[in-house]
Amino acid sequence: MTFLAELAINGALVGLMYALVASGIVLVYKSSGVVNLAQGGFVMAGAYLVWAYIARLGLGLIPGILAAAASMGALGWLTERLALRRMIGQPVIMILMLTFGLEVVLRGAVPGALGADTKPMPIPISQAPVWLGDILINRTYILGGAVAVVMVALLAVFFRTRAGIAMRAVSDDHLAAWAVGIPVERTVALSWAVSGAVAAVTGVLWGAVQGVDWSLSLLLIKALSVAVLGGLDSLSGVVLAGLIVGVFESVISGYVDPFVGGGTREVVAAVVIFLTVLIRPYGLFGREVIERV
Amino acid sequence: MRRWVYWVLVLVLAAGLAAVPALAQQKVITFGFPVDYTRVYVFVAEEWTQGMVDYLTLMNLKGGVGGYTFDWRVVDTGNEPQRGIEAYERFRREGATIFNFISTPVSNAVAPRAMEDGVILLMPFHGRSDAADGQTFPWLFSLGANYWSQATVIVQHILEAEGGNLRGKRIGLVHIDSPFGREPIPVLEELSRRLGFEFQSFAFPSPGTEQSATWAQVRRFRPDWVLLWSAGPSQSVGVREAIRNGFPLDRLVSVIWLDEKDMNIVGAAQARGVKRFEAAVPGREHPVVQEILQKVYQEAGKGFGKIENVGSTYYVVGIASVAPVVEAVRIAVERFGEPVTVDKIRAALEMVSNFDLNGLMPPITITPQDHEGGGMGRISQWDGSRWVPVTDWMSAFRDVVWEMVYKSSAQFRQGQ
Amino acid sequence: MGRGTEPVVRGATAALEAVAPSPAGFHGFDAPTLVGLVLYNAQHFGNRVALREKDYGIWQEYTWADYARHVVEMALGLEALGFQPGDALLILGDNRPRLYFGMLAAQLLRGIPCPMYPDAIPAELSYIARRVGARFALAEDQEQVDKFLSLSEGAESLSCILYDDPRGLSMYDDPRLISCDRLQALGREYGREHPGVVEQRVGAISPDDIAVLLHSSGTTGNPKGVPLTHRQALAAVRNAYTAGYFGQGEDIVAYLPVAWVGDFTFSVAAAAALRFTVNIPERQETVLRDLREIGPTLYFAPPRNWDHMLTHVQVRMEESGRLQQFLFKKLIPLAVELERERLNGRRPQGLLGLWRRALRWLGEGLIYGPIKDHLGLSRVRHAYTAGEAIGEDTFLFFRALGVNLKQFYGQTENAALTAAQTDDEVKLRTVGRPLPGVEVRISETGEVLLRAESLFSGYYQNPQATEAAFVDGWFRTGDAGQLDEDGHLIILGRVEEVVTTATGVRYVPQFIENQLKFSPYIKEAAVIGAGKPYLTAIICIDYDAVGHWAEGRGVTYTSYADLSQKPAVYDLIGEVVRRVNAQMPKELRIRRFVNLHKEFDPDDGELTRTRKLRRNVINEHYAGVIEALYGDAPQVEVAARIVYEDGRAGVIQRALQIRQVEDGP
Amino acid sequence: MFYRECGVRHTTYAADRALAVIPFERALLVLLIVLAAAAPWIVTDLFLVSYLTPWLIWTAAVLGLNLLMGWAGQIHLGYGAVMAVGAYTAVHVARAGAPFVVAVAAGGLVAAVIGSLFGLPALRVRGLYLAMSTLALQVIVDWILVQVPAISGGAQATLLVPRPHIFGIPLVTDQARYWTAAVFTLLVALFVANVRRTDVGRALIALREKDYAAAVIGINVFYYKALAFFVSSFIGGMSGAALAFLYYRAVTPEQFGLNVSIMAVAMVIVGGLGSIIGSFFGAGFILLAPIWIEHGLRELAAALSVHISPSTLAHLPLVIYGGLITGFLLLEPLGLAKLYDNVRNYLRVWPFGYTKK
Repeated sequence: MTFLAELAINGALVGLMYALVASGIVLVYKSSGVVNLAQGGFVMAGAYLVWAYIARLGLGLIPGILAAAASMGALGWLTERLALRRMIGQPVIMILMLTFGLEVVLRGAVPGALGADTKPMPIPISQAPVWLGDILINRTYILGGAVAVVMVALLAVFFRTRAGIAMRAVSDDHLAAWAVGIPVERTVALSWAVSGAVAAVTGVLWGAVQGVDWSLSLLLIKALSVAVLGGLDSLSGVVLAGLIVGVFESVISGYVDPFVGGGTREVVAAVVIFLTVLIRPYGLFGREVIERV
Repeated sequence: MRRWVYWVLVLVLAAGLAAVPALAQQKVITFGFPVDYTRVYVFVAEEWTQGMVDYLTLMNLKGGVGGYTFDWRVVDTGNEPQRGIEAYERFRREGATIFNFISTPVSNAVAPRAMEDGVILLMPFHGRSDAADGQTFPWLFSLGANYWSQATVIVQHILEAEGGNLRGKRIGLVHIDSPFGREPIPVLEELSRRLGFEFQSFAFPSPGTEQSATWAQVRRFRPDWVLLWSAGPSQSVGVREAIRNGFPLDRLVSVIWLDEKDMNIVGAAQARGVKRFEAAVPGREHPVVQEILQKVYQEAGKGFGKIENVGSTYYVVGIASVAPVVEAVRIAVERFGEPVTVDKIRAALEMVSNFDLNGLMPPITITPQDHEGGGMGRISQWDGSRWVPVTDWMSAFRDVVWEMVYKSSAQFRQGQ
Repeated sequence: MGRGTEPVVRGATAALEAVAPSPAGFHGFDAPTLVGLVLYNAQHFGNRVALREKDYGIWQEYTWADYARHVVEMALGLEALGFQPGDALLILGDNRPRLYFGMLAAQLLRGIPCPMYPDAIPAELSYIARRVGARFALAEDQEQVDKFLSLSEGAESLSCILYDDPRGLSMYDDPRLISCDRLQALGREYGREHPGVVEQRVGAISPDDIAVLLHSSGTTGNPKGVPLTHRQALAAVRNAYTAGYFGQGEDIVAYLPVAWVGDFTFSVAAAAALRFTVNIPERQETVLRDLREIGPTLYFAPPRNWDHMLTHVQVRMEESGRLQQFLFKKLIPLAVELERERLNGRRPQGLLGLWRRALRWLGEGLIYGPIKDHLGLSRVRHAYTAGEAIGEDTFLFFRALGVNLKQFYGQTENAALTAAQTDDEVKLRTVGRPLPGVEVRISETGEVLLRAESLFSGYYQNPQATEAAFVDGWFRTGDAGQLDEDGHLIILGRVEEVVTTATGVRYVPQFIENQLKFSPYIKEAAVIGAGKPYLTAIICIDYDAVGHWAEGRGVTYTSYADLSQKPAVYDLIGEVVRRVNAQMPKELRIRRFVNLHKEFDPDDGELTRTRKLRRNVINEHYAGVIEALYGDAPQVEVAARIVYEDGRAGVIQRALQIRQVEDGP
Repeated sequence: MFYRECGVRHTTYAADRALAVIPFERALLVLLIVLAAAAPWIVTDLFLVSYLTPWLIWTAAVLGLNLLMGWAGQIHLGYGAVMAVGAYTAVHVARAGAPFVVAVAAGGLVAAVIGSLFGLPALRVRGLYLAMSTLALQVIVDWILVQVPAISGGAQATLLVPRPHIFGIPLVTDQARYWTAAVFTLLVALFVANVRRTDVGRALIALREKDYAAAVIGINVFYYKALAFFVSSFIGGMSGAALAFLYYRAVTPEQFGLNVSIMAVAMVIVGGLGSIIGSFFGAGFILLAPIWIEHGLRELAAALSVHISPSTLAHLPLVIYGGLITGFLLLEPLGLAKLYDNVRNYLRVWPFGYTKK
């Protein structure tokens, strides 16, 4: 039982961290209907920047993270400004491919400039375990899960602000938003900037878990799964989806692995996605017929 | 804007296309190092290649071997087989006769070609473990303990640490879920039958940056020893999970892929006690490394990479993986005379005997049957700042290893 | 015979032997009738393509066997409906295979095919219908059927209206309507019931039967009927063939009106005698595009079409890329220069000549060839123009491209073929030598007189006109002309067009008008001056060319009328007028001109259907403008009468600018 | 300039829709085929082995994917898995002693069956959701490949591919392999080109535009979607097998991983959705550009004697390559095929600036 609980709790926390990556995707999707395949690259770049600001420039931890978040926000804004805005009206698959191209650029530019070898994320989290009775919980995950919840909550609050409401309006209907005087382009750019900043924070957490190198960009796949499962345009959906994916992966692989003698983790996630799509085609909380293919 | 992009494209592609293979010069032996700089082997490629190239540079600075100097071609393959094949075909036409891809998928994909073309393919610590079988794979050379040998050496160390009796002990294998990660399983199963320990494997999927569920299972197994079988970022994650789960680190033994940087990511102090398999002596004390530092870096300024890398774990692996070839060239000139051809080098490689580069690596003896060279290695331990050897060079359970080798190579021959 | 399973047609072939006994030599001249030639072709060349029509997006082909079968079936159908020898068959519509079949079917029955211009108005139709006492009519489609049905006066005799395209006609219940499909079905049935009838009919045709009844364009008054017999039509073809004017088996385009003599001579007579493949475009609007697909080997177009093509090329070149424009501007003048020298008998000499020839060769690949290809002219062996004088620029441009463009001269009365330039003797100002078999003489008054086997024998039921048209057995063409020292004919204009100003200066307005119209910006021009102290002009700008020119200079405009009154446009046209003036003697210079707010329009009677000016109409319509041209006012108010689509008429007031270009003597 | 269209007329609809209606293009096609056949004597064997052969086979694969993505409008992120199924099936069948052609066909067939499973979600979802579910299936297939040693070939997870024979003639030389690949790709290209011209092709296009609308006009959406997945997977499977036999000569799971699926999609998009010639361009670009950029940069750095650390030098090509993908999409969202079309149109209307109809 404790085994199950431990798997479930750790899984849930990891799932929340997935959800944090996915929230960056959702944010952009909500405002512009674009799925950003470069979100993994953003996370990696964010982590690299945090590392560089702290280890190379000697900034403190918090200033380093803030500076990185600001830089990533600028990068997100520039991405929208220079690339995505020119693709308005193109088929979804083209825009997907464009963001994929960005991902490739980031994966080359960032490690190429800052060094490809794995770097430690200089945040002081003790490796000592947190014991909850017999249950062991990873401190980084606790922090990660907490940050994820806070960030998603902040984002939810953000959507109640003026800019946030504008963003929701834009997500509903570009033209109508335009008609009532909402600066659609600026709003979309803002969502990219926020998503960039979120990626920086995500990068810190995941960098602390696995070290900083190019493989952070691989988080994209997991984040994409979570986002789709959640329904792509729902923040609460993303949180729930993250929890589901995290818990299922953890629990099922915990019980099944010994029998099949292999890591079933990814397959479990894949099966979850596959079944969801078959049963609930638009994710858990997604609006129906929102795809624009 | 539009034109600018077109021109860049045209220029770069044209330059790539126009890169005409230069004819090999006289009395030069060319190595091909199409390695994975950008993907899975990022963690090792830079230092390893640097070690290989710096050693060859040193040889050149010292006037070459038997009148022969060395040349090399380096390119990134991104761990993609088709890019590896392209680089192989290109470098081969540029005169390269000895290859090291530092990538298992690429090495394995190129192996059939190399054997057809008669080109030496080095596979130290990657590629096919059964390349040890020189009869089946005349052109492939492991030149170092393959993963089966590494597993036996580690078990031998555990056996010694436990006072020669493993009956009733539990040994777990935490491995990445890939062919590489699963490779030691049959050996460990065989050894568990022989030595009476209980064995269980725990897989985590690639890229292995999230192992909490795996380690929860490990904890349930309550192992006495854990073998860590992965590479790259997942290694530090694994060590961390071990720490968190309260597993004693001096009972955690890693495959060869664990180095100083991994320890720093975990936290150099926190990681104290972790053990690993070692196939070359890290550090800058060894005379050869000293010589490289002095001649290649300080005097000639021809170092291939960052000077900080010199003497790192993977750097010395690099030296150890070309040194026997250089030795073979020396033997070829001595025994077969000029001109030295790839066939002669191959034959000479099989005559390399008890070569240990003044103690930088375990003594290696290659025969036409044994392309692994004895499968020796040692266990070292992280003392918080550096790796300290805890055993001598050794090999163990050779019969188990060879059984695996022959089984696997037989399978290969079947498909031929 | 291709599809000779049908007894009707098999019967016809037997009878044919009697009509066209000997294919020795050039068979066309041994077989004296057109319909006989078609049947001959069907027998000997049954699988060759005779007609091609673009329909439903592809080229539907008719072999000679198909051709003959359709002709015979239609003829028998007509006979079944009571068509008698001497009956006229009115034919109305754009070029369609069925219309040609119908023409030959009428010939087979010794009837009189009477093709008419498809844009003819009911008044014209009823005049002709009354003159020929037509009982049968063949219409292309609903539009033309409607015209026949609307005829009341003069067409009481019309008892049977055949139509080709049934679209839109299913609900018509007029008993006179019969579809061609039904007609042919009737014909097949009739043929079965009357075996041997085809042979009889074929045997009965005489070469001196009327093969077609055309109507002269009638610049003045009502049209006059011009009957041409088989013998005359074929003689014209022979003359042209002997002169190397036609080859055998040419690919030609049938896009000019069926009622025009040229179409009859080319698409029916020559096609039958020389086994042309006649290609019919999908619609009038698609002619240019279809032309490219056809790639004719023999191509005729009136000068205005050539001008239009040149304008088209120039306009599109202006919109083209810099490289293309550069090449065009370098290579075209070179080719034009070389061609001019060639026509003047000079060949490029020396190194420079070699260099220019090399450039010419290069240009063929880069510019000339592609342009010819776009225009559909790359396979043309013979290209002709006639009807009026062609501008030197246009003429030289196409010859420079490598199109063997030549002029010829003819009239309806002589089956269109009187004189033509030959390959070796192309002179800019002449229309070439009279064809072999045609005698040409210039009367004392300067009028061109003709005598030829191809010449018609007299106007249809109009002895008065016939009397007036002949003098001593010579036909009076009504054209003023002269023969040069090489025997080439130079046409100056219509005899009656020679006009005299108040100061006694004689000139041919058309000649000056043509000079003006050689500019791409001027579509029509009327030079005024008869009985006036000096010359003035009414100009109709070319909407496309000037509009494009205006767009290139940022001149905004809303309509033709608006554009025509822009000062910048006046400057542009003024420049053209000045250039023409520069080539004229002082007393023939245009002093003032006006840009008209609309084009001259055949529907208003200002132009004939062949787009010749009707001066009297113009003088009448624009009396106010003309008056102002001879005053001092800088502008004039016009009351423009316009006819709406629904037939109502309205009046619009407009102010037209008048521009002075030349001071008085 | 070279396109001469005067006198090109069609007397049947079949001729009107022929593959190459303009004589120049027909000549070009013949020339290309002749050049392709003569390639072994024209290009260096490095070029033949390293570029032409894989490029052609990849093109065949991309044509299959393009059939699905470009014509039927279904996104597929698991094409690599389909190719893997084809490759592994073919290799196992061949190892069991079947001839090469049979093995490839078997690979295609099994891939088609399994690939049709990928299409199951397509019956319910479109766009991103379909992308994700196919991606999920890619993960599942990958996992099975790696997990089952009987499939992947034992501990080394490398299966040596038996030497292919065609009608008893062993394909040992590089030339023979190349020719086989060329013929294979030609056949696939002809097939796909002809599918486009049939009612099936038009039904697929209707599906792509709007499947509801297609259903309304009487197209059996279910059937055609399944058919599209089946046919595309069949081609993908055969291409995977061809890659294994004619190029890799040994199969490993890495040869058909998720990155390969993404690469295939990139080939389709960069080449141009729904374009046959674009498939050739896209495959060539995505496959060869990274390689040539890499070598090009290396040569440039050497020529300019700039010392760049090997790791940085290895990452630069990624930047350029990703930048090119991005740049192309920004400048020419319709892909390389559109670029080709631009050139073609430029020459077709030469010396004019545009087509006026």
